[in-house]
Amino acid sequence: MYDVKVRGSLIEGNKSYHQISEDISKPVENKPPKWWYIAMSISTIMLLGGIWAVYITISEGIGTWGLNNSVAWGWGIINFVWWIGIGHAGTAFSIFLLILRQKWRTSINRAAEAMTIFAVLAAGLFPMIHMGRIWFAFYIFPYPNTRGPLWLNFNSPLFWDVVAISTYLMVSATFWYVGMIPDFATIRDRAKKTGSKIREGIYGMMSFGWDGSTRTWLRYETLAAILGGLAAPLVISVHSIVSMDFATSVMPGWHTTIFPPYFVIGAIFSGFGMVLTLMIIIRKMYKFQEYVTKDHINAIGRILTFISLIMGTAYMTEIFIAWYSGSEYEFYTFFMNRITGDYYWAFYIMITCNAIIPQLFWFEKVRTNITLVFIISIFINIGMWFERYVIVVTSLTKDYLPSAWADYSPSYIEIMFYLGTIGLFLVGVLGFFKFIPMFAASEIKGILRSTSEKPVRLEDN
Amino acid sequence: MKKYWRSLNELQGDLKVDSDPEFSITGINEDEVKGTGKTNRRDFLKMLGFGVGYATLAASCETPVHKAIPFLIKPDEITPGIANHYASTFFDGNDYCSVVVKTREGRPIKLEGNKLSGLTQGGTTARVQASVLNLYDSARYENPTKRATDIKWEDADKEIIAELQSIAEKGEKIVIFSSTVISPSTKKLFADFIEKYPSAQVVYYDAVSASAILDANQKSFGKRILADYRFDKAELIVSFNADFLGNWISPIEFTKQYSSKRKLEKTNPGMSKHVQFESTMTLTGSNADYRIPVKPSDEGALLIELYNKLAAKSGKTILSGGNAIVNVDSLADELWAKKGKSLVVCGTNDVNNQYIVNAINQLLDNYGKTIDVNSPLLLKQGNDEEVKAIVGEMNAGKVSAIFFYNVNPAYDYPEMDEFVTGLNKVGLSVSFASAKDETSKLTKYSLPDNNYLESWNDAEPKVGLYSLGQPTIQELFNTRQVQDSFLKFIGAETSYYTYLQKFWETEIYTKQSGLIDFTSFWNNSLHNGVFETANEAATFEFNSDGLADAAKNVISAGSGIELQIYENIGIGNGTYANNPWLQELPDPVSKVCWDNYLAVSYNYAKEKGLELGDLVSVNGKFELPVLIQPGQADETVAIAMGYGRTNAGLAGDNVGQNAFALINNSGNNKGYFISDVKIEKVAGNQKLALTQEYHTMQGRNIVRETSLDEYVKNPSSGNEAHLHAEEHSTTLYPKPEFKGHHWGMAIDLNACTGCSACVIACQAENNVPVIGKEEVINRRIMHWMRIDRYYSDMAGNPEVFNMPVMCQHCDNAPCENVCPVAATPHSDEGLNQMAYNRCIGTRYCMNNCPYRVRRFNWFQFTNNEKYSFTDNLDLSKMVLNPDVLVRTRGVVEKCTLCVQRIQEGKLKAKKENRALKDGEIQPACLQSCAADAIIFGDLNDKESNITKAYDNERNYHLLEELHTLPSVGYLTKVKNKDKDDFIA
Amino acid sequence: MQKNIIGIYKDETLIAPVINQLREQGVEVKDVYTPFPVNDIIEAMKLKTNFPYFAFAFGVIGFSLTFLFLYWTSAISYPLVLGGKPYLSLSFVVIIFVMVINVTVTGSLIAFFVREKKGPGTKPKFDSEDVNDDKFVVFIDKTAKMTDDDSAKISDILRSSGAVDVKENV
Amino acid sequence: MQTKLVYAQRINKLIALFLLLLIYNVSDVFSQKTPEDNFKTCAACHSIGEGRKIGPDLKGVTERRDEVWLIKFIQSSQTMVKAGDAEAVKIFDEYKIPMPDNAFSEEEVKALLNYIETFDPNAVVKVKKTVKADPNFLENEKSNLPKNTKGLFYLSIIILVLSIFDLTVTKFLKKAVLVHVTLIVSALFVMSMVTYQEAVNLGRYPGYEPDQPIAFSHKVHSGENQIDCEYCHSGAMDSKRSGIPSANVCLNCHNVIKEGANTGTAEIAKIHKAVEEGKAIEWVKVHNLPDHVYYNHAQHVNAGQMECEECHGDVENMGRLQQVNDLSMGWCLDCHRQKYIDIDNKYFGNQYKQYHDEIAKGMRKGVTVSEIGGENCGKCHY
Repeated sequence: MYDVKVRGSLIEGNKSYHQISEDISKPVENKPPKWWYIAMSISTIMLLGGIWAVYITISEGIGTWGLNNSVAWGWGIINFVWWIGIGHAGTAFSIFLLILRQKWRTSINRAAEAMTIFAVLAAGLFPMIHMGRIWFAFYIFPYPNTRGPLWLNFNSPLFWDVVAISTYLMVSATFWYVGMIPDFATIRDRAKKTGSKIREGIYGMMSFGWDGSTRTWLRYETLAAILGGLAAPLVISVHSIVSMDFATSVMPGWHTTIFPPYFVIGAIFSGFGMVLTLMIIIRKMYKFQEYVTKDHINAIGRILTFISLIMGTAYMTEIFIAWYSGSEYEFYTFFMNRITGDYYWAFYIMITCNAIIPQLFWFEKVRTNITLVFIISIFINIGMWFERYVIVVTSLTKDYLPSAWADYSPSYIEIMFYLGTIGLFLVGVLGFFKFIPMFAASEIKGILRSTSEKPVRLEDN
Repeated sequence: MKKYWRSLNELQGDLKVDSDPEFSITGINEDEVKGTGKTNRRDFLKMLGFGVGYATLAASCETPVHKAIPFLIKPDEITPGIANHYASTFFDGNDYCSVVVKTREGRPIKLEGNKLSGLTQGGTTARVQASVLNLYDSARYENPTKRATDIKWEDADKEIIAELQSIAEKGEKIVIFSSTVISPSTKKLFADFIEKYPSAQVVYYDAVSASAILDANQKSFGKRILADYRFDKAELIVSFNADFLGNWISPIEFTKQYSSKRKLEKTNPGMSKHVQFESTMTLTGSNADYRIPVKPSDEGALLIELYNKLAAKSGKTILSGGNAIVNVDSLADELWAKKGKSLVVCGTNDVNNQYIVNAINQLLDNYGKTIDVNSPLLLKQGNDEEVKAIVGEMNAGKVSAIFFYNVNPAYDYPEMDEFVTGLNKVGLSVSFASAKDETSKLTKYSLPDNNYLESWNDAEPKVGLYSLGQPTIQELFNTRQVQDSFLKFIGAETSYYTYLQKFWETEIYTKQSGLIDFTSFWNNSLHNGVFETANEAATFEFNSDGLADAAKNVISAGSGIELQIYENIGIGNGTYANNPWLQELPDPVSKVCWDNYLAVSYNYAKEKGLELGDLVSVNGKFELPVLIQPGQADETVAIAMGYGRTNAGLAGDNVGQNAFALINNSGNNKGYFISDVKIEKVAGNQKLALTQEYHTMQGRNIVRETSLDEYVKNPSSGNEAHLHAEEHSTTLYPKPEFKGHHWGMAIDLNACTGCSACVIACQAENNVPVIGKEEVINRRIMHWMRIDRYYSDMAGNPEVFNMPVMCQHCDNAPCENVCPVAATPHSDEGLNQMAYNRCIGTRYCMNNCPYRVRRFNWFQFTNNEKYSFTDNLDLSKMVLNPDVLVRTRGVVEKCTLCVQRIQEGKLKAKKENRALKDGEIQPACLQSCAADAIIFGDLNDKESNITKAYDNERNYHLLEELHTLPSVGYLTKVKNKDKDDFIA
Repeated sequence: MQKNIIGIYKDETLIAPVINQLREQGVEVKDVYTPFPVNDIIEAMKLKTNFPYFAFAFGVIGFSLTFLFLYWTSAISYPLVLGGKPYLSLSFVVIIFVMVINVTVTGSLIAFFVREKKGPGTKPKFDSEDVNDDKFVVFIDKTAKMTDDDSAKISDILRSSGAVDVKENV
Repeated sequence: MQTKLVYAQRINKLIALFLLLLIYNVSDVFSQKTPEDNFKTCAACHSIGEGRKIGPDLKGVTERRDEVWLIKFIQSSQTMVKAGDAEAVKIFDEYKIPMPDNAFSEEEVKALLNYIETFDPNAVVKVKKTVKADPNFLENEKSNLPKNTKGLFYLSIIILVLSIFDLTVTKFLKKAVLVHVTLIVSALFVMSMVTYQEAVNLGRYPGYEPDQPIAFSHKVHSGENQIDCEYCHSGAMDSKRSGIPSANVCLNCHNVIKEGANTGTAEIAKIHKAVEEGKAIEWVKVHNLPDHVYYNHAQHVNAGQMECEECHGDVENMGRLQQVNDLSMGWCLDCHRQKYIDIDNKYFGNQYKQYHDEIAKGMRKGVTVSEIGGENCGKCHY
């Protein structure tokens, strides 16, 4: 049985079931606050900027980016991996905690999964726009054709990416949506009471005619279990596959067996970072302290401490192997072009943000100081971006033949595009704030009895 | 395409004025229908042959209409789709090369070396390879003009002849201001002209002059000749500032000879030893076994020193004035030991130095052995003194008519301002420049000459060695070849073609006895392109009287910073400034393109705090960016000539600065170095277009080298890593096997001089686009074949290693694995294929290629105003090779080992129902190589040269430890160098 | 017109005993509508599902289809030599793995909605009474042979067990 | 110059060849062997009383020359020329074009001469009348255009809309959700199939038969007159392009034949006009491959020993030339996978040992193109 003493209480303010429905449905039913409009317009502008950058890229050519013959992948792929990493948190979060029967997931997984969806969407854009001839992008699908038929190279990690990421998007989307159905039903019923036809119509449509029948609940639970059980290995495989984009190639600094686990952990790390950022915002902006309690933050903090230790170890291992392997190319990449050399700053930003700063979470005080946690979570996001920057850029700029070494710096088009995807992400998230119940009400109700010290209050007053 | 053909149909109208039926372009006439008419491959309308004009409406879903325009009358020798080859001759007043012109549907698209020539033996240079693009140069004059307004040929002729006659009557001076002419018939024509107008005089003017050598030989032998050097006979080559592999006199010939002596066969390994004294790092210097940086002004003293050392040995009188900047004792000993098997050359245009060099060679009695004075070269005939005199007379108003043939003094004469003022005083000035240049802008008349691919011509590059040039295309524009103009001036009715034939009939046909009638002799020499006769030996007496004075007058102890003005590989003396291929050809040593720069030594840069690209002003004349050139002698700087053209055209205008302005013209001979140069750092930094930014091998064994005696001891010395890799090569998968052919290539790093002819040849063959300075700076150069150049260290006087790198066609290609759409699979013949139309441009393959040989079309380089160098204008598009696809934006491309040539060769064999011969298929790079450094063939053929090369202990593969199993091998570089440098 | 008896509760913990109690009376509870899954109720109702077997079947299908497709395309239909690898290379494992998950998930989803006859816009079989908010509803068929006092008895049991409200004949 | 001579000789050869062809295509009349029929052969070059054509006017030839000489000459003019018969050489020099040998017996020649002697011009006119013009001689009976499936597409759209509408609103079909679903699904299926087909056919034009500047009929030339493809498309054997005949090739025959059965003089005149004006004839290209495909006729026709028909279809019976196959990559590869190469070509002698052995052992019938790399990209794309 759940022990409140250890984890602390997950829902405060001695809620009643009805109260929970009330709280969670409110943002959907009321007009959004002023800050929401401001945020929305800002992120829309960013999004438009991104669209413009994409237009330029497609009409003029990839040459508008800062790439060259030696560094053929730049920000495009860095951001792709970064976003995918973030995209991992959501599902990883809800799934692993679901499997581990961690009850405190309930008030976070909805938001985390929403984040996943938008992050993966943003991520998916990069490899697409990154193509030289995007108008032939459909070549990448193995469809029957009259060229022989000419199929694909199924050994190519890029094709693995396509399969894995589309599957991942599909699975997490369904997982997310299935989770929302009962809450839609709640909103539908409430709408019926208040008599707002439109909302009733829409959410009625979306709730798939949900009635809390126990039979349905049984199957529903089973389905959730299956999805979870399948999504767990998927999450791991997807980022392993992304890592194989690098690991299966011959470039020094890429061609290592440590990459899959290292990337998966990294992904979860960045993901949790972003979850923190997001949850703290929700908590603050929507006054949800009672659902996202200090103890939630605390729990995430503990996990991050551990993961950041793993990250640190991974970095150390890489560097050690680079020396121990005796491969002069590996050695050069790590010692002359990461630890020292033109890109040392990126390397040290990475180390500091990922391996050192999170160590502050050892202290209870830090873990429970929301502002601090927020700042650190931002640092983690930055650090993880730089990790990808270090991996991609340093290996490509100086690889095997010094004659071909070339430096790399992004063009403003690339930067615009990146900001654009951030805009896309924010628009998505804000939309989520407005139109979708931010917590899995039914699940919270489910754990209410077992996770609060006081007995559940059944009478509303 | 369609537009282009149309434009030529329009052209047809203008060309009707050409009355000569031989060149008639007005379709055909009745008797041609019956087949009795004259056929001529030069008939342009016919050339327009089966050019499938695409009037495609691809955008709409309508069936695009493709027009197929057949010949009106198909000439017998042309089959649409099959290339014709015509032997011809390339000579631009500077370089000579006997070439074979490859034409498709009547368009010359590629030049190849003519193996039959005894002089060039099938070798070419970058400039020769690129010259085909000049034919389609948009800067060419399209009509004769008078004061920049078009004029009819007839009128021009009438006016000019009238003026000439009046001038001749007055007995005023007429000058033919010409570059070196090696065409005997043209010389005859000049003679005829002088006969007609006795007051006429021909002056030979070389922008890059060898006048001093001629003068020196005058002094030493009483003959103003240019001896032919035999680097293939010399075992010890000592060169003072002579870039004989790059630009000096006859680079192709010398490269052939040199590399033949540098190649190693396992039985009795031996190679020549090469010592180079020079101030700036030239291509030749970079290949030397010993390279000693010296100031230009020290050269004289050094020569005297060397002479004295040798004189002492032979008991001759010692000269005064020697001083040992460098200790040359052991060099002298070695030379003495190699008496008659050594060769000392000097590239400095100073008669005293040259005289002493002659004396040294005389002491070593190299004459008749390694120096052939019997059948001298005729490639440089310029006489600096005469030229100076003429310019003087021009200013004095003594010259009333002047004709410029193949020269551009307004740009490259040292005191160009003085020249221009002089020119303005001349009443009748005519320029025959075929393309825009500075001089023709100033002359009264401009009577554009044909491109050499449109003209008849003959040449005698070396006494007794003749070659013919024939037109391979009808004049593109309303131009007329110079000789025809002169024939008009002397009132002759014949065309130069007949004149030429008559000349050969009388002069040259008589020299031979093999063929009984002239027609067959003519056809034969036309077919071969060359004709050689033995010429009787003459006696030469060396006259050493002047030596003492020479020693006295030798320039020594120059002061301050000394500036060397040198010729670079691509642009040369500036004639080709408007050739985008050459502009984008990275300099073999500095790897800079699209610019000239001030090369400074490492120490100088350190003390003056100069960085790469910092702008400095040179003598206050102009500003140039700085390049730190390892191997540059201290207290010296260098600038390449040929840049800073102002009226060259789209590509050539205002690229770099004109270094000719600095040449010292005070002496009898142009001095290509000057002392006391003022160099001030000015504000600003100009990015140089470098194709290689890291210059050392970082201790990786990329280019593997050994020394000769090491090699003799152990053939695989320096190549141990190969053995190691072979032993430790293991794989999960079965080794790929090839049932049919398995193409492979090997490159002998010892033979390769890095002259970069292959780079341009590849560009011409494979329609590689030119992308311009900006994109080169962005490190996006498109060359399929690049030549990596590594210094042993960045400071002081490093050793230099050249390594041509193209796609290695790995059997375990990393690029193939990662392409999601399988756009680059492996062929059954071991080629790494690239299907452009399948590529979606993920660029994963580029990332994963450890050799970085894959190129991406970052922009649309075709039909794009922004890249209007080669593939934008209809005219310049005519040079494209129809067998190779022009790549679109967003696809990756790379070396294909000239798969189109492979397929062609295979098909030829099949058609003739025979097996493929080894060496029958020649990729463009191999064909163009003057050093024969590249070997190509079938690795499954156990007899083939490539297999032999692979069995050679020197053979290794680039980055073989990655187990990519490349199909390109490299043979280790062997330097003929002792452990302890025998020169201080 | 089918008649039913419903008992409305506010405390889910009371329901499981009622179900058992009713079963002793020989009355089977047809269904219980709750705002969130309550395991005790599920156990009490003795509900089972064979959903996992479906999932497994889908998995097997996914595996075989993917493998056959990959093998056919790259070894039979148009074999290409890529990087000196054999036509049937190990790396297919990756794609197969992911595709198995893909097919299984899709399959299970479809199975779920088909089985539940739910889809966009379908009307709930039973709504109102705030079952999606905070009410728990025990739902009992009033079968034909069921007399009025039977139903009355049932209502009593419900009431006595703490139902806030009991409705008949809805 | 040398080339001139070669050229002249070639033209003569061509014309001679053409004449021989004429003989062959009237070979059917040899059965009757009436002098009138035999004279058709001569009529190609000779007229009687209508002046000089390629050969001299034969009016009164029997007076001009003695019979024995004539017989010899008609049977084989060239042998006489070679033999150096003064007369023969003189004629040959005058007319340049050699008169082909005729397989006539002495009797036939005598009869022929007799026919010439007693020749009545109207007879010829009669002959001409017998040939009747066919107004739509250019039309092909069979079209290879892909089926137009647009109608089907619209139909299925209607079905889709209707069934959805009925399902949601009208409920015309009660309790028949399955019917609706099946309708919707099948409609969607059809639509997607049609779309796919249309997409596939983008840029492919099977059945393409454009109008040409000259109403040229392959049926007439290669069908009825049995002219060999490579006589006009001479490039096919040794070039990547089979080539469209240049005007002079047309003229080899149409110098003589100035009038066609179907179009009269109108069309043939165009050739002469083009030649006189020196303007090339702009034919419309029928078989177009994309730029990125390298196709070589010699490889297929010469080395691969393929027949033209295998790709170009039954040209002999086409009026206006028509593209038969879709020329898609798949179409190429199908052939590459089935067709056996000419393994006996000495070129393969020192390679593919394994295949040679297997054939020797009888383990395989032949080697397909794809087995020697016929599926490699680099074979057609570079």
